Amino acid sequence: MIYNEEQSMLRDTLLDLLAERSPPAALRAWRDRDGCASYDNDLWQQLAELGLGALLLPEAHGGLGFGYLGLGAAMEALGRHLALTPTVGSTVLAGELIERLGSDTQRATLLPKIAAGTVFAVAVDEGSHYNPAAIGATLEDGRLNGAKTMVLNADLASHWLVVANRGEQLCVALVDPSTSGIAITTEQLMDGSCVSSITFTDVAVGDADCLGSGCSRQAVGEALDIAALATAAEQLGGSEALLEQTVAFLSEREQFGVKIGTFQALQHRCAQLFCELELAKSALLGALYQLDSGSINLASDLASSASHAKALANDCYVKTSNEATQLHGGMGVTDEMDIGLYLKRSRVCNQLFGDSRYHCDRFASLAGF
Amino acid sequence: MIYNEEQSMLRDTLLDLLAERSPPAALRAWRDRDGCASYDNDLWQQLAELGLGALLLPEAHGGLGFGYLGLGAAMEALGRHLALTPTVGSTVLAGELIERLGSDTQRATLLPKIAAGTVFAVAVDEGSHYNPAAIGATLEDGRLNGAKTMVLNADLASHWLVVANRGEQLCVALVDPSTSGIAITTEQLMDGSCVSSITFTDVAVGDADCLGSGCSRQAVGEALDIAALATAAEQLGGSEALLEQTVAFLSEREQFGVKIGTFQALQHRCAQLFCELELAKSALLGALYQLDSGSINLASDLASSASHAKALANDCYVKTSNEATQLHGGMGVTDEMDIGLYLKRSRVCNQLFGDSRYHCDRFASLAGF
Amino acid sequence: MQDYDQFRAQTRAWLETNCPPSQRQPVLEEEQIWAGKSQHFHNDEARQYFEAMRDKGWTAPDWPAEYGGGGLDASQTKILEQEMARLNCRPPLYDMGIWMLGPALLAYGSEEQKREHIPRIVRGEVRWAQGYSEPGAGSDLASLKTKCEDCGDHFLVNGTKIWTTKADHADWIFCLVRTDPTAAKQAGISFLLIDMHSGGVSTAPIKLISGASVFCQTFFDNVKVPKNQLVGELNQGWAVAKELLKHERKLMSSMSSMVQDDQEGIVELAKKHTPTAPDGKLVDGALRRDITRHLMNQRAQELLNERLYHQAKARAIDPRLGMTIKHIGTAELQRKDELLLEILGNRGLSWETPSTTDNEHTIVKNWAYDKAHTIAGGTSEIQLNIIAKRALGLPA
Amino acid sequence: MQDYDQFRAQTRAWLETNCPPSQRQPVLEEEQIWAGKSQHFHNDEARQYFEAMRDKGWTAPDWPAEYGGGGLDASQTKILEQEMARLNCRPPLYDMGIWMLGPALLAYGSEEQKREHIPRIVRGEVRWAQGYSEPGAGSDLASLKTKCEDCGDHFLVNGTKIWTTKADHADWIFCLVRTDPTAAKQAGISFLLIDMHSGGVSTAPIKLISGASVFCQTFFDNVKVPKNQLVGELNQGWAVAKELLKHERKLMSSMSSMVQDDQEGIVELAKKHTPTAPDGKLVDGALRRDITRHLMNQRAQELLNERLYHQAKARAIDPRLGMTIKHIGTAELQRKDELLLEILGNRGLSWETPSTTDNEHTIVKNWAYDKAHTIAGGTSEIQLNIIAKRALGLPA
Repeated sequence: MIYNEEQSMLRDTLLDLLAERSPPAALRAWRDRDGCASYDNDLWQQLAELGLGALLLPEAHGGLGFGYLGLGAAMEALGRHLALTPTVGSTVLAGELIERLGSDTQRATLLPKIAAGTVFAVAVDEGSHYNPAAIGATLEDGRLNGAKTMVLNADLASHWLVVANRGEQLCVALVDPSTSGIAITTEQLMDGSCVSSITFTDVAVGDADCLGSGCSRQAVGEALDIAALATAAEQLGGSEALLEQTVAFLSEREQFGVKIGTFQALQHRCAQLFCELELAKSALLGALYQLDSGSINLASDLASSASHAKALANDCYVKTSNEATQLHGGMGVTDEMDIGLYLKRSRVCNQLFGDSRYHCDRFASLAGF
Repeated sequence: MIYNEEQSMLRDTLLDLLAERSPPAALRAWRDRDGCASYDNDLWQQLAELGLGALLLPEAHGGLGFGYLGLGAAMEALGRHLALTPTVGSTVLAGELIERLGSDTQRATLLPKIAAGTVFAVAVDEGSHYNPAAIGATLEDGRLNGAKTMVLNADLASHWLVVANRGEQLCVALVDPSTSGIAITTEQLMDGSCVSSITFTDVAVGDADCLGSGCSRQAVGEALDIAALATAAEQLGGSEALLEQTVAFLSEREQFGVKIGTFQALQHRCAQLFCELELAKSALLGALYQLDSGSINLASDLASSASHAKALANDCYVKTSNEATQLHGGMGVTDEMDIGLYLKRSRVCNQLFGDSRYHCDRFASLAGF
Repeated sequence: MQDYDQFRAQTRAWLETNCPPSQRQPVLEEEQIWAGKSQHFHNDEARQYFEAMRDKGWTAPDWPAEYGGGGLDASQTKILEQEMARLNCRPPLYDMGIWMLGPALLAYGSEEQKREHIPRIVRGEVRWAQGYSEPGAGSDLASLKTKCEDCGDHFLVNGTKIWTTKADHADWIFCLVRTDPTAAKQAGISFLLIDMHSGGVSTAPIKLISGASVFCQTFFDNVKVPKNQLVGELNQGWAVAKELLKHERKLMSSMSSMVQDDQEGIVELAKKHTPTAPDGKLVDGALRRDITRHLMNQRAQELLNERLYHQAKARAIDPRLGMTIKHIGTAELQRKDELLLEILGNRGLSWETPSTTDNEHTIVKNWAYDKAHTIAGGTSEIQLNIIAKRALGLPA
Repeated sequence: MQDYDQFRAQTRAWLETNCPPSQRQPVLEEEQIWAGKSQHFHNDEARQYFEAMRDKGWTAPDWPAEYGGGGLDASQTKILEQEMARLNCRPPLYDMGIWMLGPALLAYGSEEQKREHIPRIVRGEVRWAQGYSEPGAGSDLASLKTKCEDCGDHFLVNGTKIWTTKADHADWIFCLVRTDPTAAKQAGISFLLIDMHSGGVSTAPIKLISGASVFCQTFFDNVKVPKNQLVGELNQGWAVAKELLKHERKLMSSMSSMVQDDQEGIVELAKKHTPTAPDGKLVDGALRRDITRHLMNQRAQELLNERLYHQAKARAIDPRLGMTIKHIGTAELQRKDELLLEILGNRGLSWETPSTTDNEHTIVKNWAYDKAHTIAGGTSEIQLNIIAKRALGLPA
């Protein structure tokens, strides 16, 4: 449940690079420029060179084998700096799906691409609330139909993976974005990130273009849970950065002739945030450690652990960002400070891969009550 | 929404009498003595002389017409001093049922008794959670059968009113406690108060022994809602007393060379309690005022207003008693201080006439969602 | 009493004649009639209504007639308000001069100052801004540093003010400035009126997390101010300020109640975006309780206000109650915003994008904007301090 | 390593022989073997087990053999603990002397003091109590006032100590006393051992909101104490105290984890007392979420402890984490107690009445008793102060 030397070094290297190349304020500029794109490709190329595409993959397929704790370390760094990257959408989600479902040929062909930084997008969500159990898209007679929302980095990805029903089974179809019958809209969210809505109308998909054969339901569930854990790591990186910035502000700002950080009510609120942050980190690190040590029952425990970690990370980031805004006083509500960027990012992360209502409900159902 | 002169005077008179005759500490002695009884009859006789039996009744039946705000004023005083009395069970619950349901003869016979301080008991509850919609007791062919719990002051009452199903309708049966077929157990609760469990096995009840004729469902609901409001007033009296005692303690106790009441974190917690207390009081006073002014729709608004006021009063008393215990430090958890008496009383009041889960659920249902 | 009945009848008749239909609807932000050089009217009826009210002095009905005010007594003023409310008449003029400076000038200003400024405020010829907070002086307003030096025939002002609402459209600004840097904090502050068109005054808009805002930062760079623009005695400005602050806090709470949202109710929104059972109940029991809690708190707030009204009527005001209003109201508003955002789910993440509905757009913008409510006009922390010390009497 | 394997084998064999079956079950409170004059054994096996352990010095396995301790090194001690845990062996002796005073005496005591007290502690002949807090000195322990005057050939002690656990059964008490009333707070405190049988010592039990308790108030009325019972230097008692306080806080958290509730789980209780749907889900969605939240927090706490264990193993301890444990654990415990009470409804209101089940009785008593957990051993407020200042570095 602690980072090893390589994982710590990965995080520190990323933090150094991002501090120079993409500090939190870069998100403001990215948001305010014309047009919209889900990530900065130049930055991604640099990050991919550091291995962000290859974190989880086996070495045979160009991976670096940082393990899931390594994924957590990387996402924590990205979260601290509010960096928009295709790590969750491509490295994690597409990578895990191909690794778990792909035929030997598919794995040998596609995984090295992901490892090298080629960007994939995975389309699952369809409604206004995350609910992967309710997939309406269909693949019948070689035709894909349906509408997807909240698709990460679809605007720039060269390969799409689309989750759809094929008869009684769930399948993951590999789709070329340039196929006819596809309409895509990419819009900016409140934090400056972009997601796409895609409709598929009789899009031709060959049988060989599905990942593996048989039902993909469990593998899709596992990949989504791992994406939820990656998002939780980003959220806790953001929360930690916010708490540090808030403590620094309180330690510096004077009113009534004293540092406002001496006021006990504010001290207790910060202390409470720290406790909640460490609890949420413990839930996350526990899940990542279990995944790495292979001691987790993928069919049952992973879902419960992921719901646990994501629910606590959601609440931690939402609460920390609210408190940070308030504790920064007037400055906190200006766009000049970075606090507002974290505030908005926290709400987007909150919805990605399930909000706390979803995860609490699932956690309880899995626990049988 | 404010007490008039008579109502204020009633409260102040009660406070003076109770301060001398039955301060909070008297509850400790009452709890610790041998045997158990739901109230101190000597005290009740004194209170009845002040009119506590006659608060709500019309003057024609010996009532004093203090109105519902007057009831609130009285209950507030009782709550502040943790006085155990049959006011809610007899004056309010039995009084309202007889007033609303009784035939002219029944009203003329029974109401003056209540006004004079004769104690009645009303048996409604049957399960571990308040749920007046689920009555199992039956009155068929002149025989009453069923089991009741949480009956207030049944151990000492000379008259019982029992809510039971008669065919499709609900009725309220007047039962003499000495009738055969009755088994009663009276047990002390955590706060020192007593409630009774009663089983009725083929107890003979004549048709003339029911209040009025026709279905009593709405009237029972109204009487219970008014009892809930009376309990809320007791709860808020208790909360207010606790907050005052806590502020006094914090203003006196020194640690680290200063009054601990100067610590901002404690100040903010007290201020928050004050806000919640005043909100809950507003909900309660709003409901009582509406009842007095006749501007409430009894069939719909009363239930919603009662749920509103009781839920907020529940939460206020529970939270205030927890905070008061904590803020009193080591002394707060000793039986020497009165804080623990309030803490336990708060939990009993919390269940009487519905906890917040019940009332939130009902409030939402009434609001159509 | 006869006179008042007559006054009511006349007022009602006058309003019915002079308040055109378009001015009897809830006012939209862009249709508010502000004072000053950049005054504009969204239609002719608005101009007619404004001019008619202005000419009667009813832009400031209870100010003395000799300075252009309406000259009404307290009862007449109340009657006018009631009659305006009855017809839904819009406020005829928006200005910090009307709301805040006027009462202070009438109380503390010299005869010359009243004659110079009050009539122009009443007539809406000058738009006023307020210069109190500074980047280093927020909750601790008395630590303000904007320097005001006595240069013999004029004052010289240097410094900056923040949160100066609409200062970029203002003609004048009333400011707290430090005139004695050696005195104890509150003792070295004066209250000064400054012409925004003076050399050395500039403004910069403040962008909030919710986007563009009405707030500015205002800079004073060697600004010369005539000495007759000092209100009250030198170094006695804190008294004037405290008077005004009362008006500000009242204003803040009435402003936020003025922004009546004609949004979909939270229950309807939840039914639209989350599953419901056949009986209309929300399936998500936890969400259902969260909404219930919010509605209960909101209703309790309304009843708290009603209680204050009853107390006022009976002349038995509990001064502690008023101290709770701002904190309670702003905290609950933020809880509501968070709930609305949760209910919208993914649709609550958009920011001015084509696929967002107006209602969704409003919810998201309000969510961001309302974060300022627990800060502006006295932070929640200051409110809690006040409650603890003044309402509860905890030691300082 | 060979030696340790051998030690393990021998220890295992010895325990299997000398720890009788009844001493291998979870210990009930009334079966705990306490030290001192009122020592008693609930059965013969308990006595045999205690005496066997005592004679090996394993009541204090890592204390030096010369004072009667077990003389084991750290690895051997660990092995003994592991083997005892493997067999579920009960602790052979309960005493504040074993837990707290012993280590301090070994570190700070004079040779004479060690020879006088340590062997008797090891052998369970003396029961010790702790005298730290006073009615006026709780969170601010250093403000303690119990007066200790130097009367030439003895000290004279006057004052009172509170929360002296089981002092009414103790033979001796270790106390913090004020020896220099003129010095700065911490600088005037000494650490003194007092025979409870001395003239002028008396105790009174403290009744808690949960009922009778193990706590007492202890009074010192002109108690004469020989001067050789001063531990460490005069006026240097605070250093000894700080050392001991560490043990106390560790003890508090291990004590609360020792009270393993074999209660019904909260989920089972909710299913028993509130409605469930055919699929086993709780019908009350709000209750279901509240339970979920509690279970999530509880699980996160377990993982926080596991994380600390991993950090310790890797010798990379983040000292800030440990500061959070007490506050987090006690707050969550209280939330759980409140939830259990709510679930029981009316049945959660009873207090030792015939119709209450044991489980219900335990829930209600725990609810009341656990209110003390956020106070004893450092209040939650003090814990939050510590986190703010030491973990986060906020200014003092």
